[in-house]
Amino acid sequence: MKARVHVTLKNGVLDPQGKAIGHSLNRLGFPEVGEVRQGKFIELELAGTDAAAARTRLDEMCRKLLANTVIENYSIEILS
Amino acid sequence: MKARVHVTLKNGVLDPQGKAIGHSLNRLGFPEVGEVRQGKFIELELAGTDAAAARTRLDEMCRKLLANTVIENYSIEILS
Amino acid sequence: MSSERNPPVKLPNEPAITPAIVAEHGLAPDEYQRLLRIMGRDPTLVELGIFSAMWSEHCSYKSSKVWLKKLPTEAPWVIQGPGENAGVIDIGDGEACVFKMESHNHPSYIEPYQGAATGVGGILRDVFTMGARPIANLNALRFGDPAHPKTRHLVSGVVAGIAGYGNCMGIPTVGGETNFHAAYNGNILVNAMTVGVAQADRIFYARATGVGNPLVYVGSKTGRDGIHGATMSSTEFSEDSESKRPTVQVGDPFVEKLLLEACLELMATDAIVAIQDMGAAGLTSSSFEMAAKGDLGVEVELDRVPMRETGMNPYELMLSESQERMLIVLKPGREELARKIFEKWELDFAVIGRLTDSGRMVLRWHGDVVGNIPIPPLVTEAPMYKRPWTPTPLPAQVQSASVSDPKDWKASLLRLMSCPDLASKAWIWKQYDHLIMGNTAIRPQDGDAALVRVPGSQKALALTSDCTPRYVQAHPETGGRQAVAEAWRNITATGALPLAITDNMNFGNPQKPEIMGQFAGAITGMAEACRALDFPVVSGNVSLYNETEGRPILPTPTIGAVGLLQDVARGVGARLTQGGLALVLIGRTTGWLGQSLALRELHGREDGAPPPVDLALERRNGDFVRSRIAARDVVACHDLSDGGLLVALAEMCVAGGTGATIEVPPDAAMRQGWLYGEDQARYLIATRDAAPLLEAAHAAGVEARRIGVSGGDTLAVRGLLEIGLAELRSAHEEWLPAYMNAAA
Amino acid sequence: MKAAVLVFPGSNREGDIARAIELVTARKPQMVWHGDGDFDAADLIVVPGGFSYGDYLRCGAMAAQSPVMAEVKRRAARGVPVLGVCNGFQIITEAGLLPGVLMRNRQLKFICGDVHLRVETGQSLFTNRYQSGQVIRVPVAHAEGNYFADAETLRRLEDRGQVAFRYCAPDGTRGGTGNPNGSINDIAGVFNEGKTVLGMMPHPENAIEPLFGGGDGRGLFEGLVEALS
Ligand SMILES: Nc1ncnc2c1ncn2[C@@H]1O[C@H](COP(=O)(O)OP(=O)(O)O)[C@@H](O)[C@H]1O
Ligand SMILES: [Mg+2]
Repeated sequence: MKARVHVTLKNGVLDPQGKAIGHSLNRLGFPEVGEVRQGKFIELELAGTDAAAARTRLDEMCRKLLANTVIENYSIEILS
Repeated sequence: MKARVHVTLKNGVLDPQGKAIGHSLNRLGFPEVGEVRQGKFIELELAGTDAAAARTRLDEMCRKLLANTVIENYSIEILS
Repeated sequence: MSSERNPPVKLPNEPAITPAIVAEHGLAPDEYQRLLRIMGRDPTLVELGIFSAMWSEHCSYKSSKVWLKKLPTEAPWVIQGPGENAGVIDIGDGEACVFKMESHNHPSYIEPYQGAATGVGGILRDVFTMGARPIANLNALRFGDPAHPKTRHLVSGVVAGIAGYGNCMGIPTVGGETNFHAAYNGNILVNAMTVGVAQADRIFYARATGVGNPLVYVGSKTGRDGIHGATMSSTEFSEDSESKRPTVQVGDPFVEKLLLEACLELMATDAIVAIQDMGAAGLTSSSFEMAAKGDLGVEVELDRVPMRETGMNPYELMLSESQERMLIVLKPGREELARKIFEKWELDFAVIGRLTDSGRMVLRWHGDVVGNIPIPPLVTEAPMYKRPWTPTPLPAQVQSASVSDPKDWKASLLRLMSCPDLASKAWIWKQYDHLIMGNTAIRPQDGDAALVRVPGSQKALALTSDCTPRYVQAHPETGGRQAVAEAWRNITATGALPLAITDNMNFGNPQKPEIMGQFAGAITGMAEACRALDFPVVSGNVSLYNETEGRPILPTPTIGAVGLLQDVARGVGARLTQGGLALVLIGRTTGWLGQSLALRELHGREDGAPPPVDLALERRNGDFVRSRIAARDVVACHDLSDGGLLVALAEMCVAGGTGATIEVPPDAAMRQGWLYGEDQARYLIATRDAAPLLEAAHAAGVEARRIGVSGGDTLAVRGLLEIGLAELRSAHEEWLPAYMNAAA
Repeated sequence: MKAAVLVFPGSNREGDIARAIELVTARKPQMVWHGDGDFDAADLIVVPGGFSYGDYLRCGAMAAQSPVMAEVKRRAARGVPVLGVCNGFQIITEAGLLPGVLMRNRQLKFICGDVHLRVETGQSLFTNRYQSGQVIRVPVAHAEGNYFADAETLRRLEDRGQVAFRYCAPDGTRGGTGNPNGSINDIAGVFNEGKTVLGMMPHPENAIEPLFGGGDGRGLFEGLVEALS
């Protein structure tokens, strides 16, 4: 099974990388770019076939390691 | 308009982060996790309403800044 | 015994060897004929790949070898000269210093971050392979014209890559140099140097011994990275080199840190017979060199190599340049001990073969022999060229009369201090952890060489890298001499005794006689300087074909140098931190403006003969300066190089936050030449009392003269200029950050 | 004082801090491998700097989940003092021993060099050798030292005097170019509520000898010895 986790900064948390990217884009000749936020995503190969069970496990992985829930939100997709 | 760009390492390119994350998950009690790849995504607010034009511009932004096309692939989504 | 009688099996889908495939592998037709003679049959693809890698310029030094032999490599303190992974010198108390410099030019141009990062990773491995713990890194960088559209991106990526790798490894990056010139527009130079310390009687070498001993693979898994990197770095660039991109390797400094610790842990046992990192041409060159050095054969079971991807074949495994891997020959029966150590550090470990007495490299793939090459002829019959060369004539001397004084002296100094070559490189070295390990006594910009304490002792190593490519371009022999002399001087200026150098010869296409002439000239000059200064070459690296569309780089023989100071507390820097000190100029000043930065930056001219290098004078003046530092007569010292006297003084003032006032002597032939000329063998010293220093100089037959005094918060040349330190500092420090932050 | 210094894969300043402790206490600290969930009793637990697990994913995140950190949390709860420096600060923050997070530096670059710090309070195990308001000079070396906490947390930190050090100019003026990474409220180090846990980005262990960057960091170790012996 394949799954994908998206991790994003919570609203209100300053995103220095996103801000810098936005700045750079403006300077590079893309004035149309407004706010930019950067996040990460993680693709995982998982043994097993039970999507619901996998989702529970992934949720645990996110809370334990993949996201810092103090400042980040996460979302889980099962791809196949 | 809102757009989202996903940037991933090309196939075959070593992903040290993904490797370390996979390892950690295994150690933390998630033996079902196989290969892990990490990528980033960037959400952008864009002025304008022409989705096709935006896509062209985003493509340019990716090649110029957002992705390192030597080792990374990118994909563009227009969200709204 | 496997022999010629067992021709290898062909793999499914293996292409026939056509002239096109041979050419793709960079083998000239006569080189291929030589291969056929050695093999006595057509090679398989993997065999062809091995020949191609081993006979590439990068691995075989076929164009440069005849010249490199001219460099002096011996001295009583040299433990290991060129030919091993790194050079080794004795630094007393049973300790040795292990160091080397290596280029990663082409990869860094294609992918600056990863190219530079893996360059650092590679040179670190060269040093810790020998049993040394790295204690310092340096980097010598040459970029194109700042106005060139690619330059900013390259600077940013290269610096981040060096920082990313070195910082994670926990090795301080303590020095380097950074130049800009249009000749590097399509071909930047990234030369990285690592310095390590080992016990002198615990050095590890690559020479394999002991038939039957196991061959062990450790580190990261093998992927399809950089296949044919060695061949790529041995050919010229063309516009379509962008299509060679998949050969880029990605570094994993975290794994390298584990590999370093694991290797040092294993080295502390007595399990190792020989060890060699997998650098250019990966498994091929490492296994080949270990066997060749021991006059042995080797059998490798390629299917046992840890693989990162599925479907990899013998060709890919032999030629992959995946990073963070080592090959070790163990003593018999030590496999489990070694395995435990590598598994503790979470690294791959596999016994992949053994040494044989066949003198052949036999490659097996799931039991079948897929390659079988005799080792000695591949080494002894490797192509070696004495390529035709034409010497570069010495250009005419610049006539002083043809260079008018600047209209505005103050503006001229500000202009020089903020020009790309002289502007502060703090934006770069602040991204490097230069303090970790707690041994950095002289930091970047605070002295001519970095001063790094040898862990656990009072001793310190003085480290620098130097080359003035515009001098080498104008007259290679003088330039080669000057590069060595400046490195020697920079070490001397801290009070340390210069001991040995590593060199990184960056040149254009050696098949052009004028390029080969630059190479020959530079080597000749370097060799003279090394001899005159007792400064042998103990390691080095050659990077040729640094050309784009036929336009070569400036010839750049970078010199990395190491010196020793017995007591770190006796070292001096170049910072002027107090008023009331006498400023004494050591050495002879003629006002040489040819090839000077002043000529280029203030007059737009890049011509003339470079300043001559009188090696006897260098030696006399340097030995004198070192003796006065040892006698505690010197508060601060700076060698004079780019920009001459006034720039050196301005650097001392800015670094130390104290001003100075000097006077142009009435007998100076020409004020501009006196202030900005680049005569060699000179130092500027700050001392509490000039009299004894001048007296000692006189006694030693060294020219010395008091030119001014420190103090205040301006830099003044009586009657010509006065600049506030704050203004001077901004001019010096703002250029690079402003350039890097500007829109592309 | 008996100190334990944790070692994770990728730690690289454990030697620096062990040497600082040894210089001040004349006693080598115990080095504790990350896999060891149990280690000898110690008066002080140090989580050193470096790039544990390569700083991949988030700095300190993987190390925070190691067996040794579970034990550190148990001991910290019993009041055993914990000092986290740089990556160690990131690790103990990820482990929940301190509030807030360390984000990418404002300029997105690794930064190495001396900074000035204002000691916010001389009243703690860690800072008793300094005066409140004293300015000290120590180096930083990090890419993720930009301290952030939400408004509520920040207010609590400030109200309870949990800010240990702030970046400042040489004369003690807060902020401006003295803040090298964009940290909120110029925060360079924070305590837990009981002031038994300190996390800080700067490296006092690299400021213990005048010839090598000055001696302003030495007081922190001397103060600990005094408090814990
Ligand atoms: N790429 C770099 N990495 C680290 N330090 C650098 C780099 N480039 C320049 N520096 C430092 O900046 C200072 C000035 O460099 P340079 O003008 O080449 O010195 P010098 O003329 O004394 O040889 C030196 O301390 C040098 O180590
Ligand atoms: Mg110099």
